[in-house]
Amino acid sequence: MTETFEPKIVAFVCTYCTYAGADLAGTSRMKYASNVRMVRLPCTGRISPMFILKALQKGADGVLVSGCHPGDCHFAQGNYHARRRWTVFRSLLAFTGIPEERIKFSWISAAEGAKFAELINSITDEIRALGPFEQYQELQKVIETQSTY
Amino acid sequence: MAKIGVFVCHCGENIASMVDTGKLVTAISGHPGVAFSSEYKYFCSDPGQETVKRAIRENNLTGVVVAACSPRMHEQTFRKACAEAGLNPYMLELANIREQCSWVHTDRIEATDKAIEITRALVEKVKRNNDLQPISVPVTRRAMVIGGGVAGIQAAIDIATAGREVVLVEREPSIGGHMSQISETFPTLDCSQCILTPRMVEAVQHPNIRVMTYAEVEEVDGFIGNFTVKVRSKARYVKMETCTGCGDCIQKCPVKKIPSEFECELGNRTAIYTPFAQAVPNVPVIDRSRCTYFKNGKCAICKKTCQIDSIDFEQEDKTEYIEVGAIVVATGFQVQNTSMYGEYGYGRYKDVITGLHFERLASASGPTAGKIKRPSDGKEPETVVFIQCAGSRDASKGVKYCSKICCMYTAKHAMLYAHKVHHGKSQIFYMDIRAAGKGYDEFTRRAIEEDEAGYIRGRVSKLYEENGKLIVRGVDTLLGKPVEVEADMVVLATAMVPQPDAKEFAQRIGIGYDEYGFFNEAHLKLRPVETSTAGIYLAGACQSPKDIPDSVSQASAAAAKVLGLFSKEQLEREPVVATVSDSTCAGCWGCVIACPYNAIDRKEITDRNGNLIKRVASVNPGLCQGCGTCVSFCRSNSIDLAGFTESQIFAEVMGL
Amino acid sequence: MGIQEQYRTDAANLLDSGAVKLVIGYGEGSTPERRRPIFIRSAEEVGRLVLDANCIANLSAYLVPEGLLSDGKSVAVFLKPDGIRSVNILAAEAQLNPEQVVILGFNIDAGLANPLPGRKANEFAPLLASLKSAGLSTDLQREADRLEQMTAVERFEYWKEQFSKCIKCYACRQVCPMCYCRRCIVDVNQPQWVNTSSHTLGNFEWNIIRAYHLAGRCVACGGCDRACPVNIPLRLLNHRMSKEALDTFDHFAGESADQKPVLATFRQDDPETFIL
Amino acid sequence: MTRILLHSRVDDCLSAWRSAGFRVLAPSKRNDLTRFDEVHAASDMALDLVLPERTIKDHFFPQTEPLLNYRIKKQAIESDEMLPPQQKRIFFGVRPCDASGLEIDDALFGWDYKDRYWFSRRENSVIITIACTRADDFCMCTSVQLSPDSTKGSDVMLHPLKDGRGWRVVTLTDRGKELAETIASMLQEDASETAPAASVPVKFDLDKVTSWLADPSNFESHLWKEVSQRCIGCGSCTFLCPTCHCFDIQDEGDTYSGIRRKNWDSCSFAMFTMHTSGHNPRNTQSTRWRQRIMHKFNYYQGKFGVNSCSGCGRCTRQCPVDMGITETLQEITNLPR
Repeated sequence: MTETFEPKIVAFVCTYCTYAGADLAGTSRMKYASNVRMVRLPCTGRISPMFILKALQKGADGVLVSGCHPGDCHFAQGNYHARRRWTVFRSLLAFTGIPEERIKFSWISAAEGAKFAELINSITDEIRALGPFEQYQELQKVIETQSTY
Repeated sequence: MAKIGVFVCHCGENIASMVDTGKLVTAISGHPGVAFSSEYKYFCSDPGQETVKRAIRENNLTGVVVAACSPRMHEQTFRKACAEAGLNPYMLELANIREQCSWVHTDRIEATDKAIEITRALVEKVKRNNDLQPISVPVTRRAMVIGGGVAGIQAAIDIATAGREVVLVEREPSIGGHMSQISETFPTLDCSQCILTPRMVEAVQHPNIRVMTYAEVEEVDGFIGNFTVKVRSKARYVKMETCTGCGDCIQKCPVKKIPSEFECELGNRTAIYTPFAQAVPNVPVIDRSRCTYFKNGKCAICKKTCQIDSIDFEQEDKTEYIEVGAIVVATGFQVQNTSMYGEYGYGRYKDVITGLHFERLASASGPTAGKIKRPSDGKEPETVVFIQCAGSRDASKGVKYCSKICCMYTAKHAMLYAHKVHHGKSQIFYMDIRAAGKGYDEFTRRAIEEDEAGYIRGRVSKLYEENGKLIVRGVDTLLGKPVEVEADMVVLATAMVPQPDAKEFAQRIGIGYDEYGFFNEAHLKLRPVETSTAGIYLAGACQSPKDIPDSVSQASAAAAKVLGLFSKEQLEREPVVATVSDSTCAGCWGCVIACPYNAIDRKEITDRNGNLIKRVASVNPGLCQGCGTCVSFCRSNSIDLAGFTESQIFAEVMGL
Repeated sequence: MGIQEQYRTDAANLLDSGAVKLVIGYGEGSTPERRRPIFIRSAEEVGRLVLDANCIANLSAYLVPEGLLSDGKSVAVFLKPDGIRSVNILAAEAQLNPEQVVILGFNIDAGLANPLPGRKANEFAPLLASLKSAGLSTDLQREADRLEQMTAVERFEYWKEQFSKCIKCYACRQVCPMCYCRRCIVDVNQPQWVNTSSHTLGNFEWNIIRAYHLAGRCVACGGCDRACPVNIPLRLLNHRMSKEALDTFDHFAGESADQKPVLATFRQDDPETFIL
Repeated sequence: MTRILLHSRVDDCLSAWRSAGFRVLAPSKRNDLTRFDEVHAASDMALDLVLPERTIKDHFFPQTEPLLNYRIKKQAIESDEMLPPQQKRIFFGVRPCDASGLEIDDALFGWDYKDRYWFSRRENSVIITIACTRADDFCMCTSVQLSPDSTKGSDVMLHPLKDGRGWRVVTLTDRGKELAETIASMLQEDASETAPAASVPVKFDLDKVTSWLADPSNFESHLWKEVSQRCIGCGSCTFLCPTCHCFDIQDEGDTYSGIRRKNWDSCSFAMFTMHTSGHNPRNTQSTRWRQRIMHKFNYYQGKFGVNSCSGCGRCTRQCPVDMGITETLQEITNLPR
């Protein structure tokens, strides 16, 4: 195996801040790793924990959830609600052995194109270093095969 | 069966140089459900859009994915194109392969792979898009302005002058608010009454404005364009319709020693009274708690005095329900009670007063007819000490925020004092001088340079009385030395705080408030006059401490918002709103609590005979802003958000 | 008079006076140690009521089936403090009117059932406040600590083994007073968020999402844990969630009947240590 | 001629069977759960259990089983069947009730169509049963006309010796005989006395029960509500039952491919009979509990001539609210006639 492992990362972002920040990174022609697939949502308040589990089922090695900074939410409070949910869900995932390093959360505003680009690069590097999330992906593989007896 | 059209845009070279668009088209054309795919240099151009439209018509497409730039760029363009081709505009998704792909990646193979994945996922999403129709809400084109201070008056006049009806509700017997208590205004020193009174009269005489004084808003029901407001008009015991405001009753009223609220208790009023001489409407009210007739059934001198029989002791509070389409909240502020500062001696020493007291002393129509006389003995003070930030910017005892107006009014007070007491000496203890505003810094400079206000940078640590003098002890931090000033009067620049019932009021009408009770705007920077409840706007110091120019500007801004809303009979809204599944909702009301817009109500489900079966949540599409916070709260997945449904997101993720 | 006799008398009085239409309590079970939920509708039957240290089930789940309380009449129920907390949450979440619930409260201490004074949920406020300040179970915390000390990989393996046992019988859900949804998330099939098959992946999703849905709502009655026929230590997941709610948001589930759901509210200064 | 197998020779048997290509499963305890699992040594086994918590049904009719996999293509959907592996297996230390359960379900899985998944596993499996010398409060095989040493469903029967050294081996079927031959050298002739079978009291009168259930007028009896009042509607009794066999078929997958699976389902679940319209013919727990009893002791009997209960008692033993078949059938038995 000489080929380096390229992680698959799914990002769930709000359209008003992080998605716009990503657009800004684009219009500013910043360069970043191509590993992230974005799912655009109106607000972080819309991001349900099930999204994260489904991304993992689809073989994501990492997940990013990102939205507006506290106080900046287009919908006034959506990100405050989201923050509580993340706090709780994140601790639950960690407790069940889904490494915290693979599930990332960030605030990226529409003006933070540079932060977006840097974050994508650093997360990609970090998850690349962690390697594939084989433990979870194994669960999916198991269901694709017939039982052994 | 879905028939999706995929249109891959080159955006000149912007996309095509980094994404192999041919490969993308080939890959996507093999995807289940894709009935048509093509690539073109600029799909956003007229011929490009024509291609899309033709493809929709010729292939009977049920959905469209344009793989091009950000939806924030051209979503509207292509929605319009879809609509023109007879496809519901919400059956469109934009795959962002420019801003989030071709522009940010450097490896053509990687970028192409990513573009294919992005596009596929959105094909999966668009397959589950639904036809959506814009929501149209009828608008009652009448506004209510709550609070008849300068902000409320301004908003009411602006709306009314533009031709819309306004109901202006004020809980005091007269409109005018705090501005009517003020003597002169900074930075021009024009007389407050002189500039305000004409506006008060204009408001009350405006054919489109109905002024309801001595009235309280009790309940707000409904939603943008369709509010029903319950207003209780308190009994005045004086007939509004007939009273001419002659004032005979006031003259004759034997109960004369009631400390006047308007005069900050520096003067007295009678039991039947108007708060001040220029009150609008100029119709007195009877203070039931002080009136002898109401106490023991005797007296009734006012009734006997009144030549047109306008006194009516039988009057009762009247409640009415008023339909309005928009509400401007302009309920103003109060000054903080400063007695918690033991070191300032407020409440202990009569001659320690607040800035508002000083306004009354300086006011030509005030209890001293504009002469500066100290409350204890009516003597003209030779030395006055002003203490700034007496409550503001003090997290431990007062409030954390800056009250914004105190630097200016203290400078004004020093000036007025210098103008009225020529030999007087003023000393101002301050932390910083915040004089940002048109003509403001010049104004404070004038106070220092022309009117010889002595500014001492430092805090006051102690204040006590000695030999008839108030000894003010503090520190001059610029000199690094303690200072002691013998004063005849001390004026505290008290903090502006929300009305004492602000939080309860906010809950009653359904808007947000901060830790202090100032009402929350929808967005501090971009939506500063809107609340998070659509159709309710803010003006003046109920939102945060403000001076008169700011209050008036915000009032006009709020009026503009209201007029914008009233510009059409129907309000058209994006159909990205939540809906509840009645059959599965368990009625836990978590969504009701979580909704930032109070857009979710409790709805009763009854059988044919009207018997209650259950209660479920129900989203008011007029209020819902489409954030989806409720959707991800709902444990039973009983709420969904149009445009971003659970099925759509699921398909998008599973299509990655 | 022992607590059992006393509560039998109380139950009889409540039924006789018409104060309640039903008493939900414990009866003899199929072995000497087992107690089973019983439903007493007349004073003559109160002799079947048993109350001793074996009465550990949280009976509050029997209050929520549709129709039971819709006639406005009251129901008496034997509850330990955990059950009283459940009633508070059910009231806070509008599933019942606490005025209709007459509580025959007791706790179990040193192998004995002792009466708790009070009849309506709000009368137990001081007790619940003291439970909050006493904190969560240290026994559970010790068990949880054992897991916390593992590496993520080990912890994942641990739960993978545990969840692989799950047969999706949903006893955990059915026995839980908080699982009153008309339709559980796992029964949503458009879209099928949770894999319903009882393979380890589906089991993982189910057990995680159930624990999440109980965040700030679980009262640690242990019902799910005991009900689980394949002995998955569900208590640990729930404990972890309770700990998060209490430590981070000062939320002690069921403290009062007007408590707001921890996940439907927020504070602007909620801590955030992990957001980049 | 009687042959015995000594405990000390079990390990030898295991290696002999393994080298003959068998996989051996026996009751064992792993991760706080007792169930049939692959064993490699006698020490892996937990043969002193009255019953493992889970039944051997799991290994013939798994809780979830792939039937086919599919790939969604542009024009068509491709699919491949997924058949169970042809793995030869020995179930060692089965209890007579669990073994009987298999034979009870053979009727269901083979009456009109021979379920390949069930029968290929059945045909590849040898059931070595150990007669029960102990029972607990929940055992009720004798109530359903079986016994602690019933041979139904077994290929080989082991009767524990009184002295506890091992078992007397009785082969019952050709498959059993063949298997015994593979370990002939490990068996020895011995006339040791076997321990008496467990005494399991009869708890209800099956004849009374079946005739009461067969009477259509009892379908709406108030008894159903009374006995099911505390039922919480979980599926644990059905999922732990050695004979319950209801299943659901589900497609699981993403946009591109997926698997069609057969998953256990339970008549206890409210959703079991939910129609798309929202109508639910069994909309209360009492109707669901009635269905379960009726199915086991009336309909199954009517269709296949046998009751769908082997008396293991797990339904009560593991019920979260201490309910179960025994109590209901006792109530029916005690009804005045």
